[in-house]
Amino acid sequence: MSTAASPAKAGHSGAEGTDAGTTVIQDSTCTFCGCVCDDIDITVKDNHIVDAKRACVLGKAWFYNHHADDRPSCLIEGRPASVAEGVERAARILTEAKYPIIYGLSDTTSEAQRVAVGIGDTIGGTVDTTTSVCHGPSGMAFQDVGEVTCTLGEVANRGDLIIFWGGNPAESHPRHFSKYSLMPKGMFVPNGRKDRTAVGVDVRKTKTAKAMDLFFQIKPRSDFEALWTLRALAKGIDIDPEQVKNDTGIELSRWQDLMVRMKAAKFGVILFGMGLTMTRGKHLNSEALLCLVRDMNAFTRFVAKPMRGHGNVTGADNVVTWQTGYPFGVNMSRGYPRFNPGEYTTSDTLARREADAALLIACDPMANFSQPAREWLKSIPYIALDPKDTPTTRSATVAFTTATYGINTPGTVYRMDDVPIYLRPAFPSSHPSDFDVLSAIQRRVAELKT
Amino acid sequence: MSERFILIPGRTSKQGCGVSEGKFDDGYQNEINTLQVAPADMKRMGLANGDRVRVTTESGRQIDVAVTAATGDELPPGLLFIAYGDLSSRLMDGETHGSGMPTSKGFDVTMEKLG
Amino acid sequence: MLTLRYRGETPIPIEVEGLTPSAVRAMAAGEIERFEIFHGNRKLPLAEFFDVSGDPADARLELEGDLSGVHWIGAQMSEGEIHIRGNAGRHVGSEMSGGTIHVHGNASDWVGGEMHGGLIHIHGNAGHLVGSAYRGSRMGMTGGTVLVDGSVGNEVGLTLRRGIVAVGGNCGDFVGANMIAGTVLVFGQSGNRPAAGMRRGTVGLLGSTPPALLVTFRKNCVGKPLFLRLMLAHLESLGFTVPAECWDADYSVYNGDRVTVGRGEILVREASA
Amino acid sequence: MTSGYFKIAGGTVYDPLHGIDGERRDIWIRDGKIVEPPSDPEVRSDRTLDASGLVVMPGGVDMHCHIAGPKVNSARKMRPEDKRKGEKVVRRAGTRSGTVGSVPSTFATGYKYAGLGYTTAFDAAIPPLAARHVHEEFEDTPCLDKGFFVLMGNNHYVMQSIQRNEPERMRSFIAWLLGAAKGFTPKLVNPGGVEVWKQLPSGNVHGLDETVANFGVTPRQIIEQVARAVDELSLPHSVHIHCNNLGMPGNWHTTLETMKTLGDARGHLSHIQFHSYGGGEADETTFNSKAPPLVEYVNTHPNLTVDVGQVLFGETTTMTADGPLGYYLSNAFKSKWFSSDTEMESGCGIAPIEYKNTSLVHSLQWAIGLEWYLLAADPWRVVMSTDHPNGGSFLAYPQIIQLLMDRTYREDMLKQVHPAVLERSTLGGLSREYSLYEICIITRSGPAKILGLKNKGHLAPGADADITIYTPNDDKTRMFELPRAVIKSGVVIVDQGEIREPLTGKLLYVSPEYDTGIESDIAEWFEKYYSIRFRNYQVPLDYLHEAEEVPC
Repeated sequence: MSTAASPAKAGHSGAEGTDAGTTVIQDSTCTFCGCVCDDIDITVKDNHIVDAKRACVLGKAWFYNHHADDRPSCLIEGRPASVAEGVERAARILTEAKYPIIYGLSDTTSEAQRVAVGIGDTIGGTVDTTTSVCHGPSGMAFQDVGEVTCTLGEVANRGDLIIFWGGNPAESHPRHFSKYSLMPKGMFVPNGRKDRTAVGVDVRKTKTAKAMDLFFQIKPRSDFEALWTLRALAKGIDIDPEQVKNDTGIELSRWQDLMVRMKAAKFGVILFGMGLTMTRGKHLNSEALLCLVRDMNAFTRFVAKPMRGHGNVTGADNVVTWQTGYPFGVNMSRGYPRFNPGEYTTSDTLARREADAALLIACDPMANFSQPAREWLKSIPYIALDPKDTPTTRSATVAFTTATYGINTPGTVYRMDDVPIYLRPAFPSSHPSDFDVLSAIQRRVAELKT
Repeated sequence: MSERFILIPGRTSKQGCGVSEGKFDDGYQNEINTLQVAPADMKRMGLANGDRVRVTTESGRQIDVAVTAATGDELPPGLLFIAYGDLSSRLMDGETHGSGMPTSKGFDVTMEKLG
Repeated sequence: MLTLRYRGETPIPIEVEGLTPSAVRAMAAGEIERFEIFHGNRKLPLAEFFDVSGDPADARLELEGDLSGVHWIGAQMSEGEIHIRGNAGRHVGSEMSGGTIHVHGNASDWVGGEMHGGLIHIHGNAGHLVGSAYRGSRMGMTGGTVLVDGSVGNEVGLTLRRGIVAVGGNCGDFVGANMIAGTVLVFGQSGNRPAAGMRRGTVGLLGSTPPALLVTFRKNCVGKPLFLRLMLAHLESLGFTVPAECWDADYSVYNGDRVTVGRGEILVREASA
Repeated sequence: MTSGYFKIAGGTVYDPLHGIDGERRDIWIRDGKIVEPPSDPEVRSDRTLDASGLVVMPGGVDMHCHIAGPKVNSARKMRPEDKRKGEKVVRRAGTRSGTVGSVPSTFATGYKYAGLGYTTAFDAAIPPLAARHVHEEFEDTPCLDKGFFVLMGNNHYVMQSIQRNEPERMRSFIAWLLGAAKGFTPKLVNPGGVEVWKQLPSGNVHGLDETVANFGVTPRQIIEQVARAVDELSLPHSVHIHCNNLGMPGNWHTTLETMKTLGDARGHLSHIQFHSYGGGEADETTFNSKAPPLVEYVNTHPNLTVDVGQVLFGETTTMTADGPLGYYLSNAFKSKWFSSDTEMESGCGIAPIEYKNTSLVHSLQWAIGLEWYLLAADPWRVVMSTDHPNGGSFLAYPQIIQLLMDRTYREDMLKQVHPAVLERSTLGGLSREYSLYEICIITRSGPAKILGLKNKGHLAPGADADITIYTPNDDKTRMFELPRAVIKSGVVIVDQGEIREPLTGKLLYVSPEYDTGIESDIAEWFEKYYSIRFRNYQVPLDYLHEAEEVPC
């Protein structure tokens, strides 16, 4: 049986010469958000990162706050234990469970994700990722109508009309503007920002909105109506101006002006956020946007891209898909993969009190999930892997403190546009990696199952 | 007396930094435990920064939280904002409408000033 | 008649896919007790959770108890009758091609998902995606009838290709979204964005207060469509209660969804004068 | 004490590379390789598989399929319905579960290929920016040795080198890029056309001499110069070409021009069936087969090889690096559409489709594929493929074999397709039946030779011990869909259709030499236009799982 390669074997030395006990690693990768900036020069001094050149405010917080801490690598019911004891307890919980769930995975390497899906297969569990409460609805929309998209370099080299819809990258993806979408001087937009028109659509006048040339402050929860208005205009259908104003809070004439610009653009881009996926309408909001972008390709080139949040959430989608055929919310209790969002997704299996054990990797449902889901999770045995102390690790039956991917461990991550990028660790950790812990659990559950 | 609002939880860079700095540190805790209110709404409801309010959803979920005036015109009147975290989660229902995604933005809520 | 009394109390999903009248009608009681069902990831004999009595020869199954945690009841069934005396779980009558299912209680999500024929009558409420397509499918329900006396959730009749879905109570958002053809009638109130993306077919919103329609639907005419009277009579003949005020009311006909083919129609009941 | 030998005894052996046509022989295996029988007659094998009465062939080699990488995985993501209704692969001790449909999950892909007796497969279209993704998926695709072709037909650096008339620079770049991605050979997909697609709505090139805007080069120049560079680098395989105008009526002119443009350079034309159409501008009424003249040209030009890209009736998923083609297909079939453009390198289009035997076009596509097999004079230069999953799934290979070996079966099927096929193709008049020897050539020995894999496709000492053992059967579909045993690197991985020991399999790659002086120039260009850093682009050896460099 094929097991994931140990990232360790594939470690690239990124060290670029040391002096006075400091090491500089060039073109290191920040895995905090979906931008996955791989141009960070980090300076390490006795296992602390003292400088992270080109990192944004989120990236600096990421690099400066993941130093080796002295918490125990494993806690069982809050008491320090050896990793081996933790692995044994974890394996027993998972193999005894009748409806175990494996969840999270968006902040770890794809090498670790591959092992986690293998565990789910062996125990007949349900594997889900944070995608289901992020852009899962966009993934469902993709399954209904498809998606026209591209890598971020295409946006940088060609994009002349950039629309940010229902997201606030200025705060959630701070370098997206400068690195990919607005500022870069690209092959067909040599003057960078001057050659691009930036449009914002949101219900709040956010930092992002203020960086736009045009801003459409729509009525809350009217994204679908706004997108439908644009689809109608793209097709040249006459629609009632009063209803448009009423539905969207924006004059029809402004939507018409936007459509003129969209058709005149050479390469249009819509980057959309969770304002669509988390608001009433959810996947059908995303579907409306993907349909609009497809429609636009009858007139010019147009692409869409969901702004993915976590450093390797895109890798989680890819790994779960290539191993099971489905991107998230995959149930294997019958011995083969099944997919059905709303049935096998974690918010549901917890809120409906179906799950009887959980393996949580690099995620914090105890902070982010609905109240009913959190209450049920608290009542079942679960295992948590995280470099940090979180509400989830604090209530875990078995909590592993793991090394931080990209800072302590090498491996592969996938940027929001599916581009795979390799990680160069800065310094070793006293804690095991997610890959190591999960591999040990996989070996043990395989033994217990046979 | 209570008024109707629409509440939007979301990411902020402070909350994002807090995730790395530590979720039990003050920076993160302050960020996720503060409700942003449009200045006009603050004025009308006689609210000052730091005052506490009670927010209740249609399904009866409830939090008590301190308010602060949203900067400039970031929030239109009638809209509330809070950074993702424990409090915003307390207001979420388990229902995902067959999508896997609980409605997590754009809650209909009522807000009343506390004593 | 074969009677299966459910005694389970587990929150873990019980899955009884394949337990159809045609599958069990030739079985001896012992075989039926050994019929394999799933308790989460564990394969178990049916008798672990059900008391079995009676004779399946007439292809009639009675399920008793609160089966809201029991899923795939009547999935793929092609003939016979299933009566559920109590609540039912997810995927009732999924992909069924014939026969009849009655749920004398509430049913969860995906009632009649991608069904091809037969009749499902939910006498209580049902969940989301009644008579709908599963994610990614080119078309949803392709035939048969789903009747729900109570209320239902979102995306009723999603990508419906053929057949009838009738809801006595209210429905959630996106009723009849992406419909290709067929008929969905809602006698209570409707949620937002009805029939979004519909290509052909009919969505009847027959409640007292007409819902807001999308800007891409256009009013065509007002009248008393004969087709609707025939449809209402048909529903009554199936044991579905049609509110009196629906028979002689005027109906506005809206065409759409014009962002797609635009050959569909939404019927909205006008307040009776 | 053990001798380390594994013997396959007394089988009816087919080894066309050495002219062996169904002779009763023993095959000795040691350390994963086929070896000479031990000189000492006393030496016994540790294990002997009695193959008397069974057919023994080298393991199958699929030289053109789509089984890994961003395109394939996007198709998996987009089509849950395809897998929900399809066969399920259930987890067993030692094997993983999976889904099948038209685009199987990785483990299922490996098991299913092995189940048909295939032990080597090459993915035909990988953007090098996604190379790491492919290497990860390959490691989760067991039972097969694997490699991939690197998309270069719309690569900006390649086009700029041609525009500046700097063939040495382009040759060095090609060598560098193959090494950087750990790929196998350059792949040209609609050369030039995909870049135009990126620039214009429904953009494309429609002939070999249209100029690609902003780059000032023509498809003809790209084909000519990349083919020459590949020969100069003496890569094991030739340039691998997906011609312009795929699927368009009348496209045979473009295909013939492409063949002529190659001159005496080596060239492999993939899924040739899709490029053998007569008829006028998108006019279905004139659509017809132009296989015969193209076959005639290939017959008389030994530098050319083809794989067929056979179409089979039913639902499947089309996936291509040919962006404009994906848009065309999704509109023609009114299906969902995925498109993704890769910076500096390539495009990608995916659309679900259904081939119907009631459709004239689909019936002709089916017939044209068969014409190619049945008209080709030299089986060593025509390879069996469905361009999986574009013409159909690789799971249809046994059916194709029966269509080629069993004339009656073929004629029965011909009766069920659109009648006009009889006037518009020569299939009705073709009575040829393939022999097992010829089947062995077009499914293993031929593709191995074309790929330049000296250790594959034959059974002489030194070859990898990849061997498939079939039970003879007049029903060729049955015979080839359920091998008696499949041996990979000397290990029995499939026994009576059951997966036994699913080895991971190795990556086959090349690393041709080049003038390293060019790297600074590449780096400068790269940092200017790519969205990742040059330093993070190249795939180092230590990233790979089991790997074998194929010498140039």
